[in-house]
Amino acid sequence: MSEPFEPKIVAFVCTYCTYAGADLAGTSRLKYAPNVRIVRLPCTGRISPMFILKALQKGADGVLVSGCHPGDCHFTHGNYHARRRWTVFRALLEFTGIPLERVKFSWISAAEGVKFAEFINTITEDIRKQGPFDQYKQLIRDTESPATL
Amino acid sequence: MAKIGVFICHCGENVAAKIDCTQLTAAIGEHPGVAVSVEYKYFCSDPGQESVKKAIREHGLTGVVVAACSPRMHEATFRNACAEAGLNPYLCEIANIREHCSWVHTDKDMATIKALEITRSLVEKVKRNNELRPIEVPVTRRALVIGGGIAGIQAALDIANAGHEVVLVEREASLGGHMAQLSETFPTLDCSQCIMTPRMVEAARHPKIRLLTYAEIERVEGYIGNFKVKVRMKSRSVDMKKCTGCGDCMLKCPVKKISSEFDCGLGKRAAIYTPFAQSVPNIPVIDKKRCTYFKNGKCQICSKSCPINAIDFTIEDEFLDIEIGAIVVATGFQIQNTAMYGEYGYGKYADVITGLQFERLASASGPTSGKILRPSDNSEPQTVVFIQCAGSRDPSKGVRYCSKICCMYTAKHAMLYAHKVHGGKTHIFYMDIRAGGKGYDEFTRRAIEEDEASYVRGRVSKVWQENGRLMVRGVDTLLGRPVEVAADMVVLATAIIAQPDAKEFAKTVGIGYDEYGFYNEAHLKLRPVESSTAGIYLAGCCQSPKDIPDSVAQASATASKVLALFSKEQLEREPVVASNNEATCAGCWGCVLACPYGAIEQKDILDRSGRLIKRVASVNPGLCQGCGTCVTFCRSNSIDLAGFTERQIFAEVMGL
Amino acid sequence: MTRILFADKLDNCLERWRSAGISVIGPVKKSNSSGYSAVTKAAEFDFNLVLPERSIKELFFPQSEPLMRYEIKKQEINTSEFKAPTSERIIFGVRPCDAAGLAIDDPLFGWDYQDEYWFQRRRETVLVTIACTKADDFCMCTSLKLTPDSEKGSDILLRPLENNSGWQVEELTDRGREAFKIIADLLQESQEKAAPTAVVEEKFDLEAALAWLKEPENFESHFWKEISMRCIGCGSCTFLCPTCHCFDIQDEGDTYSGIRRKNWDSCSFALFTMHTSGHNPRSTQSARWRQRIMHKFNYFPGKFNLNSCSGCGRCSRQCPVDMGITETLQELSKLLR
Amino acid sequence: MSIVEQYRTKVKELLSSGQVKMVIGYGAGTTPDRRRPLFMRSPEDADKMLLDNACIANLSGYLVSEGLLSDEKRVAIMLRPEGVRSINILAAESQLKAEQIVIVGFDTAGEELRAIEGSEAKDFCALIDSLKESAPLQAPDPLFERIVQMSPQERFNYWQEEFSKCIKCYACRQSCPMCYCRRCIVDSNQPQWINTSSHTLGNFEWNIVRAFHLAGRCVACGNCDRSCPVNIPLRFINRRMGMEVLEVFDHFPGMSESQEPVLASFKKDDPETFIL
Amino acid sequence: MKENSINAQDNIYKPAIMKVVAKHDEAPGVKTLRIEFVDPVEHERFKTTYRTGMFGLYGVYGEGESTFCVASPETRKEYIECTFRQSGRVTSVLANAEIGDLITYRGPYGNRFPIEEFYGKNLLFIAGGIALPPTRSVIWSCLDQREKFGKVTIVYGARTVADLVYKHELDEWMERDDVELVLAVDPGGESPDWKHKVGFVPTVLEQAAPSPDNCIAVLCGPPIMIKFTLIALKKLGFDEKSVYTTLENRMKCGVGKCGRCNVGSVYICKEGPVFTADEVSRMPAADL
Repeated sequence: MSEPFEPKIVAFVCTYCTYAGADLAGTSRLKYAPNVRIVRLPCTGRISPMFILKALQKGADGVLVSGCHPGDCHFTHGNYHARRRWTVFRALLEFTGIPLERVKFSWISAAEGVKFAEFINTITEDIRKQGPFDQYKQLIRDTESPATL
Repeated sequence: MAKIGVFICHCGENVAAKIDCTQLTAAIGEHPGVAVSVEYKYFCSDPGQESVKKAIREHGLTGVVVAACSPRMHEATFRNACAEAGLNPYLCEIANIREHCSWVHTDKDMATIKALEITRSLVEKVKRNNELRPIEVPVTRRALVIGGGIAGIQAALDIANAGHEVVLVEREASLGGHMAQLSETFPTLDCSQCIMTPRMVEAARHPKIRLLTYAEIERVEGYIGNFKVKVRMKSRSVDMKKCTGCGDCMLKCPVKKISSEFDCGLGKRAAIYTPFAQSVPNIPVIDKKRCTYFKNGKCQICSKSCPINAIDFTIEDEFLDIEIGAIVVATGFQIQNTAMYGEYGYGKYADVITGLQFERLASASGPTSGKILRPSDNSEPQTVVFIQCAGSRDPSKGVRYCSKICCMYTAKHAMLYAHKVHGGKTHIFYMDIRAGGKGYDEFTRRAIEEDEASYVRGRVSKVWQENGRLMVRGVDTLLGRPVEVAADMVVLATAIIAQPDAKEFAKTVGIGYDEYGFYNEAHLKLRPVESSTAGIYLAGCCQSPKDIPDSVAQASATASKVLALFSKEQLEREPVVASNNEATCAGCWGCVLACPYGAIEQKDILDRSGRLIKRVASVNPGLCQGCGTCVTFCRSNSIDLAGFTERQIFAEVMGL
Repeated sequence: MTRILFADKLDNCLERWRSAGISVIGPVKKSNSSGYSAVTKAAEFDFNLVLPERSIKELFFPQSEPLMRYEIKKQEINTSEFKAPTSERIIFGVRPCDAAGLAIDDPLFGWDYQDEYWFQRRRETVLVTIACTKADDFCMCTSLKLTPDSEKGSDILLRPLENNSGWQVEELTDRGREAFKIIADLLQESQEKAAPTAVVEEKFDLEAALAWLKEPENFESHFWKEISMRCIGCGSCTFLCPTCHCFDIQDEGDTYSGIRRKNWDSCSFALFTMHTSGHNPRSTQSARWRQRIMHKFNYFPGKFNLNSCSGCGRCSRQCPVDMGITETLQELSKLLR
Repeated sequence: MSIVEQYRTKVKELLSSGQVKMVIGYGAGTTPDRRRPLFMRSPEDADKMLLDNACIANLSGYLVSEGLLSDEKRVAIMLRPEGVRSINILAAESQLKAEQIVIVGFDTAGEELRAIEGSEAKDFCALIDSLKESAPLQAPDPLFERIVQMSPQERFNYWQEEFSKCIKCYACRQSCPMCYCRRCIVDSNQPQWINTSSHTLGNFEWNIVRAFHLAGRCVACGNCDRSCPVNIPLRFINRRMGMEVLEVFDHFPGMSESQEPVLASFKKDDPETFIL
Repeated sequence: MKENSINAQDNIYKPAIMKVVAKHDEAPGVKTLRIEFVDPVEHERFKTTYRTGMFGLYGVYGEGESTFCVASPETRKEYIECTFRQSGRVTSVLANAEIGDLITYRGPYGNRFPIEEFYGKNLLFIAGGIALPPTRSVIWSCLDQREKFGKVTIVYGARTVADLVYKHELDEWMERDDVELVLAVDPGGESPDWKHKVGFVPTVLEQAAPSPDNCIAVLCGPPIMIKFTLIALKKLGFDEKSVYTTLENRMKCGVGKCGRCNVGSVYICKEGPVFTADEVSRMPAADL
């Protein structure tokens, strides 16, 4: 019972900055929480809100979206588009009661291995504090239960 | 519905120490669709790759997942191996269980579970990977070199000498860059101008090189092999075709007391001028901000004095559109303004100068014709203090990095001074002497031993004026005591910084830059002269501080990259590009607006009688760079990105 | 003298049935929407509704029914089936048109192949219908040759008393009798009069409409385009209809485990009949609306001798653009004259 | 002459002169309080036309029905100001040409029916500008305010309850003028991003994605909300999206046909306080 | 959930699990799978019910089910063969099936070709492109009891040579003395070594001019081909009642409940998929 809750976190990252930043965290042998699973995409511009919803459906307690700092996008402005999209999507999540603590956004460059490691630790702790996303998981469980009427 | 091979690499102990590879191999082997699952010490080794190939052939694999290091390391390796075994290379994915797992986690159980989930999700992805074939695009075999310093000139000459057209663009009125300003060069002490000017002339006269000076890059569009570049030819107000470079105008110009940029403010020039005497081309420009005519509408003395009427005040900026196949960026550097060190008194005391100003003083063609004279009173300084790292390696006020060349040029300055002012004394405050390079350490030893440069290890805390002399207070950390020197001149080894407009320019060209504004190479070790944008290469100090030999070497390296690109008429490009489902496209054009590359065009769908049925989006695979921004924008899910399709990502997430 | 169930005894009835292991469902309005939902206290019933917005269909044919769970292993597929609940239940306060709607769909779900998800629920359910004393502008049972106190499909028919204090009880089937045996002592003999049933005006000439629909040449009549011009192609009429039974079968889950479900589908949707080739036999909204009308009033009667409509009027009542069966049949029954 | 009379005359003239091939307006519905879309093709049809406070549906979605505008002939339509904004968005997204649409404008704001001058979308720019100015001043809806005040958990519960009612009839989508896609994302099954089942999870996904696709495009005409057979307060989600794009990006959808879609454009200094 | 489960035969939506035992590439995007029942009880049920012309729902859990005919004849019931074009979600996955993979099958459903009524008659099979599979089921059902029928003629055409399916069987039929096979490709679809006819099926059929006397025609193909071939058959003197064809429509249940496969009042899944041309002519054309 007293096992600490291990949140499941899915990260959608661009390959040029944050993925490389995570690589740097690795080559620097920084240590961070093992709760995050990275999905590599070419650019933050490719990261659709659908991914976030599906990660939640797959049982994620938290989702992280990360890419290049403004101006650094390998594709020049994929991250600017993404930023607008996220602004709106966040408002939507908030309004429908999906806690924003569970869906985080960040800019992490290829040079920011330390930031990546620290960020994963912080977000993992934050979500650990939040606990499992029971409300959403209940919806998922409901789909798996037999008809009651 | 698939036969996937999973290859789990121990990477020696790098993976195996933190991940139970045997357990992982067994667990993933139980996953539906996994036909073979094996572990091995080093899959990237030859025998490792051979075993992957063998498995592909033996089991008729339809996909491969290598669980190993980052795909940024060995994706290409394993994709090649797959191709050699007859499997389309894009049916291979890399699960990063080293950088993203074994190296960063301490709990073996948790790491093993994570590795399994990472691998499983990529197995699910690879099941949905499609065979992709490289896209062939035509290559315009004409290079653009941006920057007419030594790096740019070298790159241009190398490419031109191989027989390809080069457009060399320099924003100043003359080629030369910083190297033209230098007096002698280390470690040989040969005259900079003597080796530089012939190269400038060679570049200017080369039949394959089109030289555009006093010109700037306005816009870069397109993609590797097919760039469209707009160049702004700033108006010189001098007809380049007519001007013979006689220089009468410069002599006649009444505005003569303009501080010369080339001489770092130590000399003067006119409002119509060439940057320096050996300018290439030797054609003056009118400094419109200073010219009396442009300011007040009166004067025109230069025009009247010109024997061939080459001066034309009505010339406007012109724009050239040039088709380019490859771009070499060699935009160089600036030196940091050291005024932020109030304690050094730069800008306050005339005799506190920068290293580059010292170069001008020491240069035979400089304002003092090579005599070392104090700017304040034109007297010969008897004691000179050199302060190294005046900006470099100083996170608090300057820059964090080492500017790399200052140790060497300071030693050179001490030597030049010793050679010119016999009996003069030099004191050099330094942090470390970094003299790595062929003949470099010998050079600094010579400065100390033969030319009696006095090296003091320590920083200078203050420079002030006292009785017409500059008092330098520092500390000798080796002796552990404060030092005070009375000097006649203080020379600061200022930091090399990126051009002030480097970031803006990077965005114009479409390349990445680091926090300092130096341009990012695609890979620091393995692709040091390529930018992350295909077809754009980096030479010289725009990438990082470096000395002349390094700049020249890098320039030649970019030339070899360009020549490799130009060696074929067609270029094979990564097929990771978007494509549109025309049947479901609603034609809202959001993707067209969202595409950073203008790669999406409108396409009319006509019926047999030529009547317009509907308009849909159509992706030009030659322009598409594969960012996928359009895919996310598309509300009807009509556009998709090969290699990262919606199906693949869906499966990847669902496989986690 | 008739047997009366007084409203104040309803809570006792609920208690009795609950003790007998029977759950009770009835018309309920909550979250701004009405339908048939589980009820534990009599106060939760809303008998004032002319008709709950959502039909009784969802209690027998849920909008999303899990059929089976699958788990794909490397060399085997494990499946386990879901079954309709086996518990007995009483739906109290059914409207006659809803009860009739269920009876209409029975032959369809039993046509050669028995859909146990439907019949299991039908077997376990007692329908206690309350005759209508109110109707609105959309009610059209009489046009379908049914009445506001139709017995079709019901096990018990209740007639509201004039003073609204209870209902006269008419036991129609053995199943109904069984269910009411449990509460027999709570019923009272009384002479209280039943309130008059609602007057529902006959809105169209059904026979004329059916005759028109049977004529093959009318299949391609211009009428269909005209009448369906404002149809926006949503599925609300079909989903609210007590007799519309079309469904889709979908797998949901991740790549190696999930659930196969039977979901409501609608002939209004373009995708409904779309081939993967892109060919769509019913590619226009008018073709889809024609299918809906034809199916209900031509094909279905041809197969089962029943019109697939019980006259509840939900299709018109809830239509965002004020269409519906009433208007269409009204218009086409005029065409013959 | 009443506005109805005035507009009947106008419709007759438009049709009899051949200026338009059709006028889309309102006619009597099944009950006295209902209006239904009316497609007028001959001048006589205008007699069936009604115009009053009950005419609230935004009819602009009919303009993009397949084939209606492909013959380049003009079509007239009766629109309230938000309907004109819809036309602007449809034009901006290349679904129609604004000059092909003749607008018969009216408004019922303030309970009083009034005609609005102008015949093409561009004639309404000043009006729409003023709508943008007054948008933040709209009287708050008590329920909306209550939802905003809720804790995330309460909000989730609120929407869970609301969405659990959803029967996936897609009336919200079909009635929305902005939902013109040939294939809706929910109908795309490779992959099936949105569960088509109408269990609460699938309903949650559908409603979130629907709202997201309308972010910066919704003109708050209320068609979806009114169409919902189970009365889910969809207008609130759309309003929240509208507030966000207005406050953060100063975007008011449907200002003109040259307005850039808010999510397909960007500014380098867009706010990003939430990005860590 | 165990206590909730009901007997397999009770649940009309529960498919049988099948193992892929062979696969074959027929044409670009067209594959044939041979599948076998894993459960002998299911297999027995199939053996007792399957007659040529029936169809089934082939599926993959997680993707769904797709409807197409059983391409193997009623004379060979040890397995099921199906041939399909990779187009939708399910067929895309089925196309990637490997030998040993498990898929699902629900059926056989629908009516059949009344082969007994063909006894003693001449048979004319006409097929176009990917529509050969249903015809092939009848062809083999007849060829496997060849003595019961008169003359057998097969006219098969495809857009291009590559689009011809069952190429190995075409070779076999070509070599048989008791079968007359007429092969054709559309103009422009021929390869340099193409030795057979070039032309559209109706034209080729008219040239072949089979006699309508005591002859049953089985015609399968895309709607446009059917339309013109029927005209050709009429010209040749065939009666619509002796021309059989199969129809297909999108289906979900296969058992007459899901409500989408009807053409007019006719449910393809239960009253079809086999119809005479006469029956088809009485269906509303606009609904096809």
